[in-house]
Amino acid sequence: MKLERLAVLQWVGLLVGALAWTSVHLAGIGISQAECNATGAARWHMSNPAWEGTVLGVAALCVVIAEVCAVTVFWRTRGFEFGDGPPEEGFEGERKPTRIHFFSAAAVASNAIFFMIIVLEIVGQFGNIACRQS
Amino acid sequence: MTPPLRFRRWLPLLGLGVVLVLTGCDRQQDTLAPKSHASTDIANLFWWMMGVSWFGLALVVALMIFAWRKAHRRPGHEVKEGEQLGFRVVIGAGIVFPIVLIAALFVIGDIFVIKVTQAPAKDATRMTIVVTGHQWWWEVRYPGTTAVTANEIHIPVRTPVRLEVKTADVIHSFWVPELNRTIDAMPGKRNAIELYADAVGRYRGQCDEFCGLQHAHMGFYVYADPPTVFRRWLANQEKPARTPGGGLAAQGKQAFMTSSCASCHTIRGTSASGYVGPDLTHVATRSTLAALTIPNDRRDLSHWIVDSQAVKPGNQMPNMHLSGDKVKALVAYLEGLN
Amino acid sequence: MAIATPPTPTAAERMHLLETMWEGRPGILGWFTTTDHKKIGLLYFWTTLLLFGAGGAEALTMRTQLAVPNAHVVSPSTYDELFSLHGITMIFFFIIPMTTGAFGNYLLPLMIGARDMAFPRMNALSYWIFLWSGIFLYISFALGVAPNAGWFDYVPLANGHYDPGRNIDFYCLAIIFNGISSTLTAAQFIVTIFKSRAPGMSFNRMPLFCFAFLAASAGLLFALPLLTADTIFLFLDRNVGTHFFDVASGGSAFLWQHLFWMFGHPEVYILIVPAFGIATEIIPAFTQRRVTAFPLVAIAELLVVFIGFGVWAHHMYATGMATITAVFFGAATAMVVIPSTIQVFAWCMTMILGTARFKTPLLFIAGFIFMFVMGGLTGIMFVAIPFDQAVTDTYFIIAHFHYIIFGAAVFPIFGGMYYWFPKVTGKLYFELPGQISFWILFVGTNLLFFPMHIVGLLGMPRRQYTYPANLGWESYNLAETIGGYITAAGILLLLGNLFVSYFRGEEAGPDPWHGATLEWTTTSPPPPYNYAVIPKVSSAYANWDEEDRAEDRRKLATGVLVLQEGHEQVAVTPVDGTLDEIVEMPHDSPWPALLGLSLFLVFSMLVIGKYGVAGCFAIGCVLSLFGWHSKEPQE
Amino acid sequence: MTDYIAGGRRLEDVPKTTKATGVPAVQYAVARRTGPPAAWWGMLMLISSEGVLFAAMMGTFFYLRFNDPQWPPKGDPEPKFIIPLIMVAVLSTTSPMMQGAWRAAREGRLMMVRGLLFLALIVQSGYFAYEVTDFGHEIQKTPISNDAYTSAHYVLLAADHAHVFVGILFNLWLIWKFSRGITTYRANALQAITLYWHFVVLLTWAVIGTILSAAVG
Repeated sequence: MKLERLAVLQWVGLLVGALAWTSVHLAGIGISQAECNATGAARWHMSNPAWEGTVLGVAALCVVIAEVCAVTVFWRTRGFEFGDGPPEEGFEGERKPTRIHFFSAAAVASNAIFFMIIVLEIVGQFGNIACRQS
Repeated sequence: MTPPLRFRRWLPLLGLGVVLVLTGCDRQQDTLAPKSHASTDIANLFWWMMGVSWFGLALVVALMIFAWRKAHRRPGHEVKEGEQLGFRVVIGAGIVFPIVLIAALFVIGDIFVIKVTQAPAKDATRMTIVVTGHQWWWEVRYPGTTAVTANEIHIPVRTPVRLEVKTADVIHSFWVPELNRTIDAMPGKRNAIELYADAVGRYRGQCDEFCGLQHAHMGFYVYADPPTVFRRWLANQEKPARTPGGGLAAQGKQAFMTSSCASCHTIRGTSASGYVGPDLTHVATRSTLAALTIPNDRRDLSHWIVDSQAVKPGNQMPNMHLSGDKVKALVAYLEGLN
Repeated sequence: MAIATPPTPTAAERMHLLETMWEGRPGILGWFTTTDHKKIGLLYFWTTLLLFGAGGAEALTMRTQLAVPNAHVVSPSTYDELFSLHGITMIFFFIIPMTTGAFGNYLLPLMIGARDMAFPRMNALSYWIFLWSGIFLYISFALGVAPNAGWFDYVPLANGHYDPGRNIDFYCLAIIFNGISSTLTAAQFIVTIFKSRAPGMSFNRMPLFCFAFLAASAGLLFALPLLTADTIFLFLDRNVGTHFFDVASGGSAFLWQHLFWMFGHPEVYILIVPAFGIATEIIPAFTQRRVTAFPLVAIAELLVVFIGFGVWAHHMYATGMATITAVFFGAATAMVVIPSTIQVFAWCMTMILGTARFKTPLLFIAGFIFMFVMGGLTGIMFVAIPFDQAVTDTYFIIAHFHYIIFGAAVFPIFGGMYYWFPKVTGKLYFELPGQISFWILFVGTNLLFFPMHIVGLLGMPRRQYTYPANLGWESYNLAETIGGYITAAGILLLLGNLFVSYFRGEEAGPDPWHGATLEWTTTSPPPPYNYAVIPKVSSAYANWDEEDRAEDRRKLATGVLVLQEGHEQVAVTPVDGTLDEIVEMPHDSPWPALLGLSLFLVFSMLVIGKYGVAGCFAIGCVLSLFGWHSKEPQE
Repeated sequence: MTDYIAGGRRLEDVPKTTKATGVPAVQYAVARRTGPPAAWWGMLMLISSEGVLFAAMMGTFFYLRFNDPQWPPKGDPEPKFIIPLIMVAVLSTTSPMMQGAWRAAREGRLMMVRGLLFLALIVQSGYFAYEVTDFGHEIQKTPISNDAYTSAHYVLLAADHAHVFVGILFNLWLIWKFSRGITTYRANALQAITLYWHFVVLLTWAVIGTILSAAVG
């Protein structure tokens, strides 16, 4: 795969998962607030589980995609230093994909965490009684 | 969750001070001396979490001690040596292991235990009590009856009670550690928890959210009575105040109704119907005054009437400059209100 | 790079040119007009140290009051002011300015091989604003109207009806005022890290210290506006008659708490992440080994702040929100732990794989790891919402976050003071007193904070000015107070040691620890221009790359990248650190100090309600901004 | 001894940007640099911080709406539709003007820069003048202290207008600077302030959208 494409995939892996979690976190909180709030419920009549299930599912999917990108890039750039290593051969002049390798490794870890958060959010959503005061 | 008795025996050894928590003498607000199923679950949850936590701490300390010993055994190393081992440990012990443990904790705590501690369903209990936080005392009402009291809540033992909490001014927080978790009294909202006591007795509670100058003096008692005793108590609380036969107490009533007392306090069955201070209809049945600040006896009561600001600085009751015999009369009257 | 002995006469010539180009105005006045990040860092250091003293004195007074039941050391109202000021001071006026302001300012440009921050004059401005905001806050204390509703200032307690004095107005304005300074610093750091790194220092070759400060700055940049909005609302509610938090008119008391904790929780991570950065510098230096699992540690430092933005409502579990709302925060709270576990094990493994020399700085880091794990484990307990609801607002919470904020944030600051003392002063500190000061502090803090767990579980609520004798709290509180005084003694010994070392310590030389990063390649203290040659960087541990350092010396001889023709610095591309342009840096300027002063006047007029006068001073601010920008760097 | 710098760039290819004064030098320097200058990044940081501030205020608007059965509450007028939208549309035209000014500066067409900046300043000042007077009228009819709705409404508007005002000050300063020739320093400032104006226009759309949302649903 070309270096440019790897670079793009690396950013996808690093950013998309984070973005997906951020959006679903805020959206999910907003939905539960809207539904479990007298006024909100009266205005929107939306079924909390349906909405929460959808947004959380979509977000989980995005995180998985990001993770796949990250793993691919990590695998394609294996054998390179992360950059904390000693100066590389021919470092002057042409550049080696150490940065891509570094960020893809980071992305593999971070997406795993984001995925776990979303899983727990799904469990918490459907393991509890909707709109019961905690 | 099952109460792990083994833990109670050997976990304290890991935490020096924690021993004292268990062998307590006069601990009236001990979260870990549960007297209801809700607080029992919370306490057990804590014991398990603490046990695992000590192991985590021990592991990290062991690693550091090992590093220190190793450096002494064979100093010097090749800079990138053991990088793979480092990565493996970080991924295993730093990512996989904690994720599993904490996910399990999340499921236990926020799926199962929370079912017990969250608000009871509207129709789950036969009885409801409404508690209103004031700066700095608690107003207690029994919906469906005329009973109103302050700072001393009576409930029937081994009977789930729905307790609804609201506030008349700032945010307060209702908390009886031995019976259940904390619940805030939020403006414009009515929160609820279940109040349940395994055993007959007196349980101490306190305002848990900073609510101003006298946040420190906003305690209350929950009395779990046998059902018959409770019913008798409630029936008595419903009655209007008894009118004194005469003598000093009658003068006291006179003084109460004519002075500014009546504009702040309610005494059912009289013209006094203020809402600033506690309802005094049956004040003599309470064991304490000023939200557990002082005992309810003649000396403290008269001291309170004469100079409440010295007892509880900043409280809402002004010092009204009454003559000595007027105070005597008031005390005699109030002591008769049982 | 042995600056002390220039390789050739021409090199000496060049260094002399740089000297004349970069050294600011001498004397006292020089401190008011300086734009040198090192001088500004020192200004920050001394100011925050002073405020640390104030916050500590407040804490000791409270501990004295609580030593025995029903004590009358201070009045209830004074006590409320004390715990409010203690929180505000330690968070906004000690830890943030000490880490970002002092450590960040002094070290960050050195570590990335820059000659100064990206916006030197703005850097000076953030210091002056910070100084004046501190004065502003303590004026309120002198006038007896210090904030008295806690640093969290929950409404309605903080609104005009229940708190009619000027106290909370001082709170709002001091927070906003101080927030301007922190926001400028944060933007400053991010841009400096993006643009001013030495050529070749691509992101994956950047020291972990810089990742930490990048994370903290990003956190500040995005968290502070939430608090600013919140305090603006509160100020308007109190002074203009709006109803943001007034339930009767459609406002909400939850709104304050949500906005406050949306800021407040990232804040906690903003406080400790720089400490992580300091730890990731000290550990390599004293184990002579690169931090293991480099990319994981780097991303962990960023992730902890990022996920930290999603956990705010776990401070509000007792307010009775819907369970299905609470679990969102429970889930995030559960997983925000993982970045920290990654780092803890990376630190420990680095110590094991390297050769750990437990000198004072590393001792403090070991203590930090212990305290951090301690506080972290109690933090994990709050994943279980029912348990959190049971101990919230008790001393258990105080124990938890003091283990984090004192143990995990302040211990590394102390360790860093020892570690960089030779670099800043050129002298070595005394080792034995240093180690003694650590052990005193370690014992003291644990004696101070561990019993708080127990009294918390015994049902002692926070923020009460006294407590009754019959609840079994006395012995623990007494122990805590004793621990408090021991801690104070330890801090005094630490400062005394450094003070004496400054005069009596032996010469340190440029690199006493064989440290990992660039700052150890230049003299101690560094020259005004930091580096005679813009250093070459091909790894995150530049000082250990002998070839590169040798090449720097050759460059100095041949004059490549010395940039002695002007007041110049390089600028690179943000991600890969390719040399992009050579920019002129601005010279000393009196305007930042003046602007800070006029802002102070604006805020002091606002707090007494003289909005017209405040407007006039605001015009003054605009004028000083015009004056500021009338002189361009190249002129 | 190599004169290559990391990334394979020769040292003599690297422009000394902020040293450059006068049209040809600035043109050369700016053309030679690959990324935006620090000034642009700094502005990006500050506006993203401001963005969060406004997100908080709009979030407040909707959060309060959750708690209010009727929105806007009784006694408060529905927000006006047509004129605000027209005004925002007008303000939006200054965004391309600023962009054009920055392009002209890059190409060294100094008169063009001054002209566009001046034009933009006129439009912006017009917008600001109208909005401020309108704000004054509204707040006299329905005071800010009516209820939570009016509070959120007016604070949001005021904050937006304040940002327009700051932008106007920026442009005044730019015009003053560019009237005395061009330097890279000024070009950088122009680039950053152009970004600021794009942000303000977006912001104004978002604010008006939030305020008009009270009229629907």
